[in-house]
Amino acid sequence: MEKPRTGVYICHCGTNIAKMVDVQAIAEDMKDTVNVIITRDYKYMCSDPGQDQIIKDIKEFNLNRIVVAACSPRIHELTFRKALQKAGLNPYLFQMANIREHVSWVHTDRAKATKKARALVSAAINRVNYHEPLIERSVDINPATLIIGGGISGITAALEIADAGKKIFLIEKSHKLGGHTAEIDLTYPYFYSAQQLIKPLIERVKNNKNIELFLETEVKEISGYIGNFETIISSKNTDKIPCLPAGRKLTFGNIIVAIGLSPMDPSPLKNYGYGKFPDVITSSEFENMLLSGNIIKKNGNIPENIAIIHCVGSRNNDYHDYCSRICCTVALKYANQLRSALPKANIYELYADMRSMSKGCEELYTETSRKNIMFLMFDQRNDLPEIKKGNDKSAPLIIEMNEKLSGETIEVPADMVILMTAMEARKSAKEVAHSTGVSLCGNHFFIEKHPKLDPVATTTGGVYIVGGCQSPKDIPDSVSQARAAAARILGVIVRGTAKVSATAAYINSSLCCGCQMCLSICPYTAITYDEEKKVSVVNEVLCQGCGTCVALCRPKAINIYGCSHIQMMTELSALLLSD
Amino acid sequence: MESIRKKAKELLEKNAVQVIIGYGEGLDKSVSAIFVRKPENAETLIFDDRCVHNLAVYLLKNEIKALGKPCIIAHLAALRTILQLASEHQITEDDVLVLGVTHKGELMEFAGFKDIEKYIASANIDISENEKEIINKLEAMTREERWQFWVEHLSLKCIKCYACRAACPLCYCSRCQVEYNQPQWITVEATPVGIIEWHITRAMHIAGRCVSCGECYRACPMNIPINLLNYLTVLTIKEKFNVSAGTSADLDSVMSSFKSDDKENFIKQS
Amino acid sequence: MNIEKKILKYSSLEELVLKLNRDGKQVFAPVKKDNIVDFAPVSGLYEMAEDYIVTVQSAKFVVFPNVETLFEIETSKDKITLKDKDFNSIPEIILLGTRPCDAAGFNILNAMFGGDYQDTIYSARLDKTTLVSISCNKSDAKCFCTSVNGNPGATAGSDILLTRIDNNDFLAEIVTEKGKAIVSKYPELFETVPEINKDKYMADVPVEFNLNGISEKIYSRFDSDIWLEQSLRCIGCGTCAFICPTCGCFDIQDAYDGYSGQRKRSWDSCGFSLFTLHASGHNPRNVQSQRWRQRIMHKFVYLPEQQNLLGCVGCGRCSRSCSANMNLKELLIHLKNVIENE
Amino acid sequence: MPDFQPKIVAFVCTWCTYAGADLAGTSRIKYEPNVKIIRFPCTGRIDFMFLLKSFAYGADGVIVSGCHPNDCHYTSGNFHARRRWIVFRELVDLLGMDINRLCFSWVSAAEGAQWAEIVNSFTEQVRTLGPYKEYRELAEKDKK
Repeated sequence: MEKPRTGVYICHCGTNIAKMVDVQAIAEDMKDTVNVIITRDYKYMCSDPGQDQIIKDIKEFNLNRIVVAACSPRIHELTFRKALQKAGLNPYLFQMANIREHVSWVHTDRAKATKKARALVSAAINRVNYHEPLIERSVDINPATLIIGGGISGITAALEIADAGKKIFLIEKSHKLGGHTAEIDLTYPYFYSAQQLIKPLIERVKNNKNIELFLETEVKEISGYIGNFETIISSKNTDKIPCLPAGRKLTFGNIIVAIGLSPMDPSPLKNYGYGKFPDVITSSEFENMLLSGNIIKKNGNIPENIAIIHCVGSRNNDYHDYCSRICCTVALKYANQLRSALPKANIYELYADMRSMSKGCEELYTETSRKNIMFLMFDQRNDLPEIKKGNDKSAPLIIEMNEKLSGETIEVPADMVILMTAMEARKSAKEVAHSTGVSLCGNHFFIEKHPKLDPVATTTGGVYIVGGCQSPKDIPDSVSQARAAAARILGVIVRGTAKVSATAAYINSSLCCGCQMCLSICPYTAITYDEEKKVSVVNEVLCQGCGTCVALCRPKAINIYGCSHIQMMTELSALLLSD
Repeated sequence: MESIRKKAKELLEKNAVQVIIGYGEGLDKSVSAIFVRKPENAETLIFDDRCVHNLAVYLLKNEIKALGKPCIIAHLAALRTILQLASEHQITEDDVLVLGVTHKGELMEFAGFKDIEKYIASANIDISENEKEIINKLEAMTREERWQFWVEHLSLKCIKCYACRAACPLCYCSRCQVEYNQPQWITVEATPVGIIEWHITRAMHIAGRCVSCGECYRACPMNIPINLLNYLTVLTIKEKFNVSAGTSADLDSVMSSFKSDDKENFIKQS
Repeated sequence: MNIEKKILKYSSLEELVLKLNRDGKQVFAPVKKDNIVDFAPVSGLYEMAEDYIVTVQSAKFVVFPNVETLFEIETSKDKITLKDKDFNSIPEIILLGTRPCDAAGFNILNAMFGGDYQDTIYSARLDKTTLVSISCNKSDAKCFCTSVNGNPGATAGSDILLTRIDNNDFLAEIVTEKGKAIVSKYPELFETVPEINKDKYMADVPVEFNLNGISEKIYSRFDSDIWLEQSLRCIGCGTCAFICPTCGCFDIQDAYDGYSGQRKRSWDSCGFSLFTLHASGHNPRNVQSQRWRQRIMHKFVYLPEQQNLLGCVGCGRCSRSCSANMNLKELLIHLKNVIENE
Repeated sequence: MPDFQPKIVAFVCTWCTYAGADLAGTSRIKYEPNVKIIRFPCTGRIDFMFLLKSFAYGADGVIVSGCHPNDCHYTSGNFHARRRWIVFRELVDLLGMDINRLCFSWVSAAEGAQWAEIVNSFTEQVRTLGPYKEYRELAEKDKK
């Protein structure tokens, strides 16, 4: 192997890194490290000029190793690898040091932060000496796609891909398609009928020969990897799917998770008395009323004083920290629908902050506020309204609240209260996450690969997340994600192959003692035993590069590209010995 | 003893096996492993209290394999070694004829490995009370005392002759990790920390596989109780995972298997 | 050769140990610890083991330590700095209680390290080492010095040879200049005596075989089955070579952590399968019988041919420590018998 | 030793704890600067030798962290790692190594705050223990 000639680039990230880490000093210090040819610091390494500088230097100084100290490699490793590739260098002759997420953003002492950053950079420089050119492996793509969830997101993605002529397996847990969209009346902000939106889509799904639909079906275990997944599905109700008595094996190349979300049960919020007062209802229950065309109280009478309470369980530290995003605008929609249906009724919107932000929604807010609706503001963090039993017949419920704008304690009379409940992750999210190998965030929504740059992909190749299972969102956002994921998948299908990580285990057969423990430890059955040569063999396509066999192997016959023994030991020793 | 000789003679005469791996008299009341290839030499086989060595170490030696099919005189620890080696795909039932021998010298014939498993299931395979006591004593020391104990016994004494490795029937790797030099994980030579790293490595590599035959300790010219490290892993693995090595030819290796509810009390989580 | 003889009273030997320590010498003597007797630094004679045949390890460590740093390196960008061995760091050592066989072993090592190539570190260590041996009044069945040209009272290799005589006193034979230097430095401790015949204080080590003149015959059995037959039970550990007073084979290892490092020499053993493994994967001594043959040939054929020295001093350490009971005396007798009966 | 800044190295898997540490960063949670991370694909990849070598190279403490049980990106790497740690920890404890200098944890990609908490509490713990002199001194002798 030719002698390493390393270029080291320290990123300021504007002031994100530079304000806490002395980037110039590190760039200067690293000049003295063995094999380092050039070091530079620069405002934004990931910008075009930043990347161009690397490319230029590679050519000018004949560099064959690059170290970039910047943000997390989970964000820009790929960016820089591509830059290396552009310069004609193998993209794996590269190592990143994370001095933003792991240093400048989390530390407060500039000297200590700089010292830590220096050690991380030094470790990367030493380690990269042992990097080897790796060839990314490509796998063939099975053109079929599995979609889990038959709501608006799943349906949209299914149609998008099926219309392009590719096979879809659409799995729906319930007995019907349409999800939440099929359960609502009108949509905001333009009051289109949801039914008129969803029904034709459902018809198209049913009639599309490329879509195989499985109702009342759940996915348990999925095995395989991008391009080559498989699962066995079975249904509780075999009548619906005659082909499925004992389970059926499906094979597919990509997965879209579109399991949506659920409205929260507001019973635990005792101050709202849900379950105690019959006319305190949830937004979903009210939506059903709208759909049936009958806005009536439990006693059959028409309500006269209607209060809509926002943020029930959302933005509440005891329940869900996050904003459920759609409820404010849905509440405005309700006010409008109520005003049309009951022109004389008193309508109250009890809100914490009005967050009606999608296209056309602020306009809806403005318009609604002209329709004789009473907007009352409460303090969501410290002082929630409380519903009590009233004495008046026309106001059997009294909502006690401290109105924030006026500063007064008031009592709002009501005979119907609609709770805008939080949207939360499905109970089944954990199970689906496990079977698809995708991580969940703390509140059990699925984690996207990158929050800004790759919001529908996941860290597991071939698995995409769309719609409400990623975070609460409305129909247009769900549809956008669905179509985005579909486009991603179609792109992969058209290519026919996908690149998979070059990180794979390999076996030095002269060291292998044939104990075959690696066979049993491999979660992908990627290792087999060659009876003739008496050694284990790795199937590099099946291997996902976890490295568990590598650490197990006693004679160190197994090593792994991209995370080899010598690379990790060098990184470790430099990390500890350099400071 | 007579039954062993008779059986050995018969096996050699029938050519059912080509070599008997057994015990014989050495000089000065010592015992040596002997390799009997002629029926008339079966008379040299002995078995008594002195015959403690685990002869299974010879099963994987190429020069012994070259002699033909062996019959091995195996005491309890050797029987367990044989099953463990089988579970690690190093030997098969066809490779070796096993003649078990109880501590009283009674001969046991087995129909196959399954039969050996039955015998082992009925035998006491616990670590001896004596050794358990030493481990308990060590555990009762303060941490600093334990460290001192091992620095004295390992760092200051071990000469890295690797007799422990050579004597261990489960150290069969053709190339040991200590001889791997990209990177050089452990110093080949006897350096103070290198010695400790070596013995931890060996104990980790033997973990879940050690049948506590004690051969490593017997082989150590410096009398270092290295077997204690291995015995601790035996006890830990029995206690935490309820597995004992060398009890089945189909045993899942402890360190390459798991249970999703394996118990521990030290991993932090919220 | 006229060897000067003195009497060293037990109390004088006690004092000698104290004085040597006080004068900055390191005194190593057999010490019993954890059931084994091995050389260790002693500050007083009371620490020395009373009852031992030989130590587990030989005394070669003073001139040929298990691990020897040959030189150190430090690296910085574009620069490698070498630091030679600091000979001043080598301590002056008095080895007390070596046996005549141990002392004889030094002559063989000297031939290896001081032959065609003079090993400077070895020589520096040897220069600073004085052997105050004690002849054997006891032996065991593993001993066979008399069969390999030695005897329990041989002076060869020692600087001073002590023999325990009556009243716990020692007869001191002052063999070399280094020995004389000790006597002249501490003259008050050494008393002159009339002629004493030390033979009656010697252990009885019968001559059981004699290999003189048969090295050619051994060599002619190079392809014999005897090596396989003898070594079947050998498990290929390195113990025999590590504890042998005359085994001088070593390995060279470089230790480097990215910043600094050392080149080290450490004991190796021809019994290890990797000893002769080539980088190509080829191993000229691929099986244990070939390695066993090498061990015997080296000591009993090659060294006699090259250096006119028998490579074994008959201390019996290898036989005592071998877990596979490879008894060298037994195997040499067997070898001789096979050769002579053919 | 109030000014003692322990050297701590953390071996973490890229999918959970590394991402969790990234999240701590994006959330701007402040924590002690003593812990330096080395990224592995999976806790299953983490050879026990890395832990030992850390001490030889002068670490005062070692953190090993990965995905919670059942959340392993590779389905079972963390379960195998757990077995390895159980045995390793018992073993080095018998040897008299200081297991209070070893911290094992499960930290998910969503647990940025928990990561900061682990770093802070373990740094404090090791700071109280002081430098791991006895091991380092022995390691220094290796170089002689």
